[in-house]
Amino acid sequence: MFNFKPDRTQYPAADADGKLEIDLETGKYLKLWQGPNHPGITGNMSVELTVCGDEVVEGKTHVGYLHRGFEKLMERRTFIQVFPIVCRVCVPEPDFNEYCYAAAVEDLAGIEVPEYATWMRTLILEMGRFNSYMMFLGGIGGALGLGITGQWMTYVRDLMLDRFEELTGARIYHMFILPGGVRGHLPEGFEARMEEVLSTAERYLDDIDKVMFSNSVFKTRTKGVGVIDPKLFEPYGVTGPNARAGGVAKDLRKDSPYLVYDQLDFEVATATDSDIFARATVRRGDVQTSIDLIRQILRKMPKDGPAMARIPNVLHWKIPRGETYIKGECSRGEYGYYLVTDGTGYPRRINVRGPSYTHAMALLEHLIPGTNISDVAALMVSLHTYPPEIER
Amino acid sequence: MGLREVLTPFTVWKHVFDEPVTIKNPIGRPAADRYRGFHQNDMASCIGCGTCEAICQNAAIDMVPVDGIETRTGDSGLRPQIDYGRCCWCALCVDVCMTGSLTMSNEYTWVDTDPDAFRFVPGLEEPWKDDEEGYEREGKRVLSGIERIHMEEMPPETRISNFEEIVDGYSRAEAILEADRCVECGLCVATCPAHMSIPDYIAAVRDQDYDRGLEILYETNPFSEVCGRVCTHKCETSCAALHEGDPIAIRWLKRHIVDEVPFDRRLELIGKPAAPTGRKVAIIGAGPAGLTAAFDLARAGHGVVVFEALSHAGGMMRYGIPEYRLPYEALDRDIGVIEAMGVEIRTNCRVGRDVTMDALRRDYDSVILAIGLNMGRSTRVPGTEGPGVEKAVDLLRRITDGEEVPVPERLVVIGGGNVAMDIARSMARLQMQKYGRVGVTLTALEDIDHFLADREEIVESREEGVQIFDARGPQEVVRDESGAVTGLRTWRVKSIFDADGRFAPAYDEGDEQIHEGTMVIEAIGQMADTSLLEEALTEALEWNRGRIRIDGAFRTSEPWLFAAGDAVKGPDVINAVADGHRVARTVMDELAAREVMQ
Amino acid sequence: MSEMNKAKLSGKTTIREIFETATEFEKVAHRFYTALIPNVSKDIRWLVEELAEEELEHVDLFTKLAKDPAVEAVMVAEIARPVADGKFSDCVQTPDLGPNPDDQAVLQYALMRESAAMDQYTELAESTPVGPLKDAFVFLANEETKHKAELEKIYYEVVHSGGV
Amino acid sequence: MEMRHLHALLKQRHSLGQLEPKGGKLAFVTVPRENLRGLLTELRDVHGFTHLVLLTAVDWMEDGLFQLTYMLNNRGRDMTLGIRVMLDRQEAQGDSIHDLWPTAATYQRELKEMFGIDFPGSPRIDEEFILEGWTDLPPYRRDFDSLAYSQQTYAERPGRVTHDPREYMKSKLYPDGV
Repeated sequence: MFNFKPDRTQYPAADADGKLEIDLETGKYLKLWQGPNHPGITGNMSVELTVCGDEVVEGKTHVGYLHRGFEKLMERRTFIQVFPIVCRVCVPEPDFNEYCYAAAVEDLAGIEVPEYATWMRTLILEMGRFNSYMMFLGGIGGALGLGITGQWMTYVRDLMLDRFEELTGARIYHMFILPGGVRGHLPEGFEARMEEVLSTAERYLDDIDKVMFSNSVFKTRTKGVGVIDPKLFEPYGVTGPNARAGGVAKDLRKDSPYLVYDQLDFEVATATDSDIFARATVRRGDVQTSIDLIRQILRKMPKDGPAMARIPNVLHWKIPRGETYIKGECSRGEYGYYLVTDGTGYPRRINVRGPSYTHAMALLEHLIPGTNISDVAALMVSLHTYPPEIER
Repeated sequence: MGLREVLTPFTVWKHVFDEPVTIKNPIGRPAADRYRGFHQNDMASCIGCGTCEAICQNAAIDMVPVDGIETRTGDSGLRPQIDYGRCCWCALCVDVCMTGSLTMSNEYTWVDTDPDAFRFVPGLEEPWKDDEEGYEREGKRVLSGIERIHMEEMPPETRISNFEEIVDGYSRAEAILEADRCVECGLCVATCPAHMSIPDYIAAVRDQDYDRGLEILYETNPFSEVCGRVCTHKCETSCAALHEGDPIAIRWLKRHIVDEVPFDRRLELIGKPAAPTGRKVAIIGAGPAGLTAAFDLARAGHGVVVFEALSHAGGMMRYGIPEYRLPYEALDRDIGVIEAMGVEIRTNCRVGRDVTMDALRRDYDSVILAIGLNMGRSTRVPGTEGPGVEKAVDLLRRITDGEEVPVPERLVVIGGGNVAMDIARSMARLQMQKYGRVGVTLTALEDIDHFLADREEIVESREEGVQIFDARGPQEVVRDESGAVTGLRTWRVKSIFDADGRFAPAYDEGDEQIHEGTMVIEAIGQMADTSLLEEALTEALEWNRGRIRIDGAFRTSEPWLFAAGDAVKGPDVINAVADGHRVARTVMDELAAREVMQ
Repeated sequence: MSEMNKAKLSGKTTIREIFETATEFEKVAHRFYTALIPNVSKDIRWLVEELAEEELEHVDLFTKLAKDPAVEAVMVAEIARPVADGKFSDCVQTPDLGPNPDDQAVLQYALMRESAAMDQYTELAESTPVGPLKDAFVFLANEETKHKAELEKIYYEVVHSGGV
Repeated sequence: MEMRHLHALLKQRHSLGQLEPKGGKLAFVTVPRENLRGLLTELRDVHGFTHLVLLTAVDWMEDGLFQLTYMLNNRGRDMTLGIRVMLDRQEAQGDSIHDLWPTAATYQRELKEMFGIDFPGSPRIDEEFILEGWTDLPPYRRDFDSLAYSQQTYAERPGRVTHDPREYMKSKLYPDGV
């Protein structure tokens, strides 16, 4: 095997403040832009790399390619009109936005959600998490040249989208979790069709284990690469699988149970090495947890009951002055909505707290120096970031 | 890392002979049953309320006229047109739809080179307009309240022994909840004869701004306290909320606003009349039409004198409507505001007896005739002449005046309108006070579904023990040898209302009944007492099928004389109010025109 | 009921006789309503005017028929005297509605007349041989039926539901 | 309960306002700007609020104030504290806490760009974050009218016209108002 040992003397010196002295005129350095076109599944963001040979000495993240001013748009919409917008903050796992927003409104408006709806919401969130992981598992392989995982996982994701379609009426932006509850009940025979998807998924995941996790190439390129020192978790706001891969068994589903998670049996997947491989295995474990949870929820959830609480007439729904923060464990870590109301029919402020905000900016910039150019994509994917959360 | 990890990945070569999972031709792949595809709209049940437009966060919906769809009561005639360049397929429009007419198909594949093709009115000609599949909301609408907030009423056993007001009125909390249900589509405004700004004053209730609410009421109705209690509330029959639930309690919300504003504050809010113009207008009849006109004219600075034959102002509002529906103090407050505008009401002054039409014509710039329909009709079936047969309007008037009226243990009322209910329920109360029980039978030509009375009147009458026999035609007041009334003989009515809502009663002589009672009260049609006009003026005026002919602006054929209210149009308080405004406007225009001429 | 009318209660009659009674019936009615017009208050004159106009149309119809040779040919034919004839013939006598009748009194009288005429023409139409006269009677029977229903509606609207 | 104890403990020292609990695990409290750093440091180092969940601003334009919200979380005890600092909207300057949480620099950079709130000393505070070449008002301020902006910037596709049902019915059924 090749063992590349970079010549550290070529590295730029740092001044007293730790600022690098990089002079492009010397010809020792090159600026290389990774992105903003979609390199893998990292979404439309770019990293401005400064490289020296194939070693990256500095990386600056650039976002804004997907900025639509969601938070501002929401301030101009009534509480019900915000509902169709929120899901658009995150394509792969939109449901968290729907849940957090709905729960925040319910909290400030004093609405009690019917039991059926809380089970349904949990189901939807786990289905969404499953899909998000399908994109991750496909993407992490893709970032390392393992194209087949992307194809398989896209197929499995599509099967789950079929279930989303029949349950919610849409494949990507489900718009199913409404403030007050959910829009409907399970269709006839849903459980059986879901089971078919889950067992198909398990078969494919088994293949993923063989082709990816047991693959020496994959292991070589991910083990010991992109290590996040667990000491950085707090300063950099690292949550979710990224932290769990470093031995921090924190999962809001356990630590701060919401919806019906306190009525479900599950274990939180963890790993210790805090490298790309560890982060991938944690997610592989999480997929299985989601599959088990979906089965469990379908078994345990009430067969019937109201899907919606009584809510005020949405056309002139005013919510008293107040503020709240609603959070949950999404596939990438802590997802939250900070909602401030001022007594009018419009939100005063909505702030979306997506895990990518910290993972893809400060943390990524911290991790990049010293990596090989060819590992940057895998590193980015391993952090499992979705740029729209950054630039809401 | 060993050999195993090099070889394991190759095990997935087993898939090499698998069938591909891709779909060859995705165009035409049917979407799920719940899929939110292109919209569908059932044109016949859509009422064009525009709630879909109001909720659309993308501003993708316009309300547009559609060929072949007429504007009519409870239907604006508009239909939603959707711009699919903006639609985000959230289906809030479907969820909020008041009638459930708007749904979605599961059609989502459509290719067209013309972008404008993707902006159309669903429900006209798109191929999927009748498809079964596609998103429909589960059950009834949940985005606005379905059920009316319950109105507390005195229970029948309590209310039957007195004339106290039955309806409690909403508390603030209840009113806010009821007002919350309104979607502000405004379909009701066209139905209200006075075109009251209903959504606006309901919004004032929601905002708890009763001053604003009261000002809005007074823009169109100086009898809001009266109408808040006894209006026939036709507005509620065109309310969008009735399609999947109860219509908004528009009438009770109106009452609630007035209830919440103290009388002195009311006077403050209405303010002072304009500077005097020096013009004088005489109004004959202090009913709702006359007094509304008086209010408008006085507010504009004209001198107004209202001539009233009876001892109190109010007309049928006082002498026709019983106290348990409309307490006299409520009426007095409405009239009080009108008098505060400087209107002089001369009661006990009958035109034709105490003052002549000629004198009015001479002494005033204009005269408005608003005499109402105060004479009761008789069926004139055999036996109606003589003692023991009364007319409802006369009895009601005497009860209001505090006169002693004969109260038999059993009596029969003829008629199925509100006056019949009023007299039946009033007599029932008097019977309760005198005998401790109710003995009222009510017969009407109409079948119960075609009663002219309000539904709640029928329900409440029955609750109070009034026995109702519908589709019975009176044939004879039965008397014994001494001539005393013993009952009413009726035949069953076999005909029905025609498509135009007209009715030619025909009888089944084989189905005869005698309804026992020692008094028969006729509560059928009413007519105007136009004798005050005297012969010369009656001859000079033009008439229209029994009523003084007026034009659209309430002018009679005599340039100095105007007419309004039940005597020329009818049939209820709110129509009289609307007439009052209109005739006042005309009179003011005429006065202004004369000003210019001079 | 007059003696002459009583005599007519049974037996056969000629078409000419029927025809003449009917013509007289319409003429009398027309004269009656026309004479009534100035005697009623102006506010209900519309009603009497409408009634007079209707009757005049029927008189015109009979006048036209009398000139029709086909009708002339069947004038001598004998037919069964209608049962309703008595009531009908009574109506040739006009009642005294008093000096200043109101709308309800006029309507009640008109209703009674229409009712008799409807019965009479219906029977006549059944017993008259096929031809222009039968057509006329069928037409009149229909007319009177419609007219009666219309009057009943007006009566309901004016007397029973007006102002309620 | 725990939240109340904590509040009682810190109230005097950091001049905290009233505690506003939202259920048992979330509460909000206002602190004067000069007490912020001391409070955050103590919360982080002594009371286990090691996780900076978010930092954002709320524009109370009518009151002439910006509210900065520092959401801190104690993961072990599942407690979240929303700490509010009210800033004069005219001055619009906060104190950087990037040395307490490096990731705060990102939040502060965004606040500078979107609200125009400055955090002197925060790394790359003046670098463009999301917007490029923006010269207008900071867009997340309440006085920036995003609808007007979009109407000026983008053209509507022509041909749209709508009718208010109430007015339309008036025009059809009672055009002269009666």
